Amino acid sequence: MFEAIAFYLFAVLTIVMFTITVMTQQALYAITAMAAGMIFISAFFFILGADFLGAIQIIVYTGAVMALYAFGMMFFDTTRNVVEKRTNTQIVFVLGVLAAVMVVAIFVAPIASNNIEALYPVDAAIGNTQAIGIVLFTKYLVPFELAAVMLLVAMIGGIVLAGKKMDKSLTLMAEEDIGSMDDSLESKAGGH
Amino acid sequence: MLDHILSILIFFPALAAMLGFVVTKDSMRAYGIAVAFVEFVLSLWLWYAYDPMISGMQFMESAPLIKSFGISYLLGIDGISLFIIILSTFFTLLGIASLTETRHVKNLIITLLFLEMTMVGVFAALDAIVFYVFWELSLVPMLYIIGAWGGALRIYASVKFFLYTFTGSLVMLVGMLFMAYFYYQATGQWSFSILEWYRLILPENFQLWLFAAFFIGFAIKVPMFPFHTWLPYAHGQAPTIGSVILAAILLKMGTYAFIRFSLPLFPDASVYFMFPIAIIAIIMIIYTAMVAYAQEDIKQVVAYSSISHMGIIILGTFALTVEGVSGSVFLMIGHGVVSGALFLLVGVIYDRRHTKLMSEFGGLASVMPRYATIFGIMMMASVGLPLTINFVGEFLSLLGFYKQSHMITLTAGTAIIVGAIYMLSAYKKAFFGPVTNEENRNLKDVNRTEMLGLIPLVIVAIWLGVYPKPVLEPINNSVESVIQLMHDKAQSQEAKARIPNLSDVSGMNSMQEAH
Amino acid sequence: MELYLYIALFAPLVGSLFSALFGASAKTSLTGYVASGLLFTSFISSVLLLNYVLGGHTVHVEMMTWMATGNLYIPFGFVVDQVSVVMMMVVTIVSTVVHVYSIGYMDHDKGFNRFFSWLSAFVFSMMVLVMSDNFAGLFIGWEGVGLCSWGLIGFWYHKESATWAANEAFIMNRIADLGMLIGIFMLYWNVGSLQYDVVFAEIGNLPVVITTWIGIFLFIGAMGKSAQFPLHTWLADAMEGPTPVSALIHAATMVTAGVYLVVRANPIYDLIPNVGIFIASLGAFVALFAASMALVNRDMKRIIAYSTLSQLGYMFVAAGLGAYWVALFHLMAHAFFKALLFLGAGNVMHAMHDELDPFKMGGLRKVMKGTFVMMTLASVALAGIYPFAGFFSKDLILEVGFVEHHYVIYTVLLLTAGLTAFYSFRLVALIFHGEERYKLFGIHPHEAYKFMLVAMSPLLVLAIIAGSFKMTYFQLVMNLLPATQYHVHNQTIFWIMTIGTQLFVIGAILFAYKKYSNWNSVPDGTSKMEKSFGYKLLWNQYYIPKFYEEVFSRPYLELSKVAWKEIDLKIVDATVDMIANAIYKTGENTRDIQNGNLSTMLRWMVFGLVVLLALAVAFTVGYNAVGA
Amino acid sequence: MEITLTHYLVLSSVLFAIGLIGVMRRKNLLMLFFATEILLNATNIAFAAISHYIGDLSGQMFAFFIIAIAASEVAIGLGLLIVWYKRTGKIDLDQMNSMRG
Repeated sequence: MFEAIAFYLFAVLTIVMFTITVMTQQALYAITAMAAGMIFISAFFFILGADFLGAIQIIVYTGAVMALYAFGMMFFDTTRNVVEKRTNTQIVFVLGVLAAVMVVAIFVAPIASNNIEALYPVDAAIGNTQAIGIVLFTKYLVPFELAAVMLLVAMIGGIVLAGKKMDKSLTLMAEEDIGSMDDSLESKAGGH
Repeated sequence: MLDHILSILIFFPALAAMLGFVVTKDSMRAYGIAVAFVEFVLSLWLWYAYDPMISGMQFMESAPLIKSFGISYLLGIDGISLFIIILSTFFTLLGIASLTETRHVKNLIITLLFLEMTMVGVFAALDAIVFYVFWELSLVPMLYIIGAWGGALRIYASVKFFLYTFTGSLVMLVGMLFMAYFYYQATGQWSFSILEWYRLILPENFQLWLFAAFFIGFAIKVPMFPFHTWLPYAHGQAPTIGSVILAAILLKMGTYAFIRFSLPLFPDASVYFMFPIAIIAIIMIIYTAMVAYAQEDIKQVVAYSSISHMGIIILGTFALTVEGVSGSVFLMIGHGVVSGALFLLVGVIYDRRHTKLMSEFGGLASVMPRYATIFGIMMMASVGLPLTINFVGEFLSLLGFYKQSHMITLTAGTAIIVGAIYMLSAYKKAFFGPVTNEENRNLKDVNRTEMLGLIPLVIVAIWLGVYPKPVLEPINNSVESVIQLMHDKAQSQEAKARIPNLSDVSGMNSMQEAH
Repeated sequence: MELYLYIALFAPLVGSLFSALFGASAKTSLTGYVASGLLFTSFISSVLLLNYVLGGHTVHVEMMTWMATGNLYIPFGFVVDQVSVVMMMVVTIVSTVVHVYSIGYMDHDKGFNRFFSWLSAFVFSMMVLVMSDNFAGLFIGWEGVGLCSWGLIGFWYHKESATWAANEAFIMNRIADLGMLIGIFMLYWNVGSLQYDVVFAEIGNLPVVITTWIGIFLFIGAMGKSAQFPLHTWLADAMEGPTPVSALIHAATMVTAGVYLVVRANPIYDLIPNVGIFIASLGAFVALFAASMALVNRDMKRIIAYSTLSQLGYMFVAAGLGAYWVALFHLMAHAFFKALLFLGAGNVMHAMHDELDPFKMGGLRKVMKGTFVMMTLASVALAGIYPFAGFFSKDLILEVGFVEHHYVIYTVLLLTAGLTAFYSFRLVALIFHGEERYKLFGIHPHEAYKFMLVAMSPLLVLAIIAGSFKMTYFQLVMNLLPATQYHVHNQTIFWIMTIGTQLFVIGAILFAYKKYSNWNSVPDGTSKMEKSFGYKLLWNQYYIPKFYEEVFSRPYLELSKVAWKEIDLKIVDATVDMIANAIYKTGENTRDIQNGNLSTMLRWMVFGLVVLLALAVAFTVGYNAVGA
Repeated sequence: MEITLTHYLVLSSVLFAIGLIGVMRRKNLLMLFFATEILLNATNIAFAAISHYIGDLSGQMFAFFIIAIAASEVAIGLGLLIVWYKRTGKIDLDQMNSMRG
């Protein structure tokens, strides 16, 4: 009984939050609404018994991603409200809804004909995190390592792209300037 | 030497053209004439060595190209293709000899020699793919001639000409591939040689579809009624030499291909489609004649007149009688000579006045008497006066088709009336009446180079009108073998009745109306 | 004998080619003499052939093959038998006279050489027409004659009306030639060959319906060439050409080619009497129709042209009723006096500085004595007064009509005889008698050159004595044409008939003389008679030329313009360009998919996604439905 | 009443639709990134729900990897965005049409 109430409560909240992020003119409202939305999604995970997933969602998504966005937003002058040229919005709505319906139809179809059997049965005995741990490090070990490498690459990429020289973009400068830049760096001791 | 004469005939002009790039600009014309002359002499030697009594293919050459699919470089000529080859070499020689074009003469002559190769190639090829290759190649030089040396709308005209014919030939290619596939199915091994295809008897509905595929390719080239709109533009914009070669030879590829491909390969389909095509032919004859009558530009009159004559040729071809088909082959040569000459004549007046509008001329007969007489002779030939070359062709074609149906021949016969109407009115507007336009008063008469191009054509037009036997006999023998082949291959009863059986010559007086 | 045949045939061609060489250059009278000389040799060889044929045998020679495909074999074959030798005589005599005459007539004309080349070419094609031994050879001559008449009518090509008339003549002949062509095709496919002898032997065992159709189609060809009813307007307009042309072509030779065809193909027409009746009745109608038009016409040459048309009607009546030898005899006699009449008219025209209206002349007998005598005698012969040729040939046709019990045709022909007498003497009276009206216009006429009158004299002699040949001519022609003698059995009716016609004709002549001999005013269209409906009807030739103009030529021109502007450009061409544009347009619209605007690209992406998903769902649902 | 899988799927499809609308509507690139985040989360919910209802952990594993990918994607995305911002001074979507067809 409680589960249903929780589900509907969170469902409504997430939908409202995300519509705000999509519809608002103000960048700040958008980012705050999205962060709230992320939290409510993690709530769903908990409802569904995927506690570890919920935790990860909060930490990674709302924590790291939102932080990054916030940081990014500071950088761009997003204080002014974002005026956007609206073009034939109704196509957008129609397409969106259609796509959603299609996706659902695809998802529902296999389950409705219930011919899928569980590959890794989840038994209530072992805790969710423990079970995830077992599966993660046995079957999905390779993808796990790959994900790790990917994250590392992403991190380095982020640093290079958004490196210290905010005004000088490494990708634009010719080879020799980059060389000369290092010695000028020492001379000026600290960009800005 | 003799058994490779066809390959020499095909590739000699092309090699000479390649060499032509080296020749200096001002001696290019002499070089061109020399090459064309040698080529013409070779083709005359071909005619001399040709034995009219044999009805099959002569001077056969075969070399495997793609063995796995049975595509071989197969050449050979019989009565039907012999004279069109001679006509093409003759016209290239005349064209280059009487060339009054001044812009980039060097490139023009090279393109013409290259065009000559493709023309001779089409008529000598007996392998479907080789035929197709030359068929497509002939479009390219023509595209340049119209595109580079043409009039104001030349780009539009040349692109339209190229694309229109090209799409048609693609459909034809599909037909050929299917035909080869059926041959493979029937006999177990691939072959694209037409002679082997002749021995293949296809079921009726396959024949219909394949006939339709080939028909579209050829109909656009002929050009038949609904597909003819590229011709007035092509002629309107082409330089004189371009129009001459286009009218004299390139239009004949379509009708020649009908006789070489459609008739013998699909006898039942030909009989099945005979009446619809006859209706189209009648529309071609009368409708284009009326359009020609309404023209203001003399070159368009001649262009539409050649469509009208092609209508009679198509009618003769689909008469499916020996007289009809040999008449249409003869008319191809006749029309080539006459329309080629007419375009040369139009070129003569165009070089002087740089306009083709008949309203600009008037009373030229008194200013340029020699020009008027030659134009008069050619006009009378085009109208189909007896003792001229066209009459023999038209008479036989209409005679041939009379056996199939009276009414259609009667309506098609009006060709001689509507033909006379537009030709005479054009002649009257241009030549008779007082000299109204001041510029016409002191125009020079036909000069030596133009005469060089025109006199041989006048001689041929009258000689073949009075004594057509040397040309008509080989054509007749080859056509008899084609008709006999069709009669034996025909399966449906109606086809058997329509196509005369030549073996029982006694059948003459039992020749009641089949229709 | 073959040599003479070839000389008779090719002499005119040589003459024509010789004078064609000088075509462009100025007048050299040499061409005139050479052409006339060659024509004379052709005449001499024809005479030699005549007495050879009179000796009872014919000449048949085959020069070379012309067309030979399949079972068709057409040679250039020539035959000189009774019928063709008569025609050869007529053609050569008249053309020799006309050639000599035109040396004088055309001597001031710039195109003198060109004229002679066309005239000799005409005689050559007429000889081919007459001497050929198969229908295809006949057709060569047929169209060759048409070509030369086009050349000669439009000889003065700077005159707009002349060229228009030339084109009209050629096209109208072409319409008839189509009929003839179809007739030839029918002959070939039913008989297997076009040679006269084979055809006439084989024609018997063809079904009657086919023979009827062949007869009709061949007669259509004859109708066009001899300007019978529906296709007659070109003959009157053909008077635009020089007068010797009218004399040779539109009086003696070309127009009679139609009669020659019917006479030559008599075995065919014998089998189909009902077509014969039709020909006869059409002939009678044309006779009356043309005579009526001649009554009011005010152009000297057109009056004579209408009289030719009317006499042609007579000939077709005779041929239609099966009296072929009578038709041929009238053809011969008529050729002589009609050519004479035309040449006389030519003299008058020259004297009057090309003035044609008889009302503007008058009293020329004092100045042009010779021409006056010749034209009067020719008109007397035309009217058919006793000693002259006309009586023997024309009245014979009346007898044929009477004996064959076609009383309607007989009365029509009798009435036309009267009309002929009236209008020919109206013409003579107006030109030569009465008050010199030409003085009002300041013209001082002079007689033609002496040698021209001498050249015309043989025709005059023949016009008078031609009647006497009737018996020898009948023996000659008897062994080829059906030789039925036409005699009214009881003498009384015979005498009443002949004397009656003579009196009727003489009465008409006197009436014409009384009415027109002392005419003093030039009518300018104001008099009551000219306003009457009948006069206007006849004046405009029953409004037929206007009818043809309105119903045929103008709509054809409009239709052609429509065909070109609307159909060719707007429909056929437009569809082709439309297909090309359609392809071009789709290319154009889809171009903005790659226009770099990310949001549109996103939308297209989502659109693609939706379409794919829809397909996936449709197939799975469809698959299940099919599977279930 | 009992929450069945279809509820979750309906929810995830609604969120997916919102994300899609966001993606298509936004001209500002940053906002566009937000919308992509929403898309990813919508799928996560669906994965989690399905793995819960059919009792199979691989669903959640998948969700994990999606989160990993999302994180790295954001990092790179923002980095690129910053570079783009430096060059053009604006992050409006319509400016980016140098790759025009």
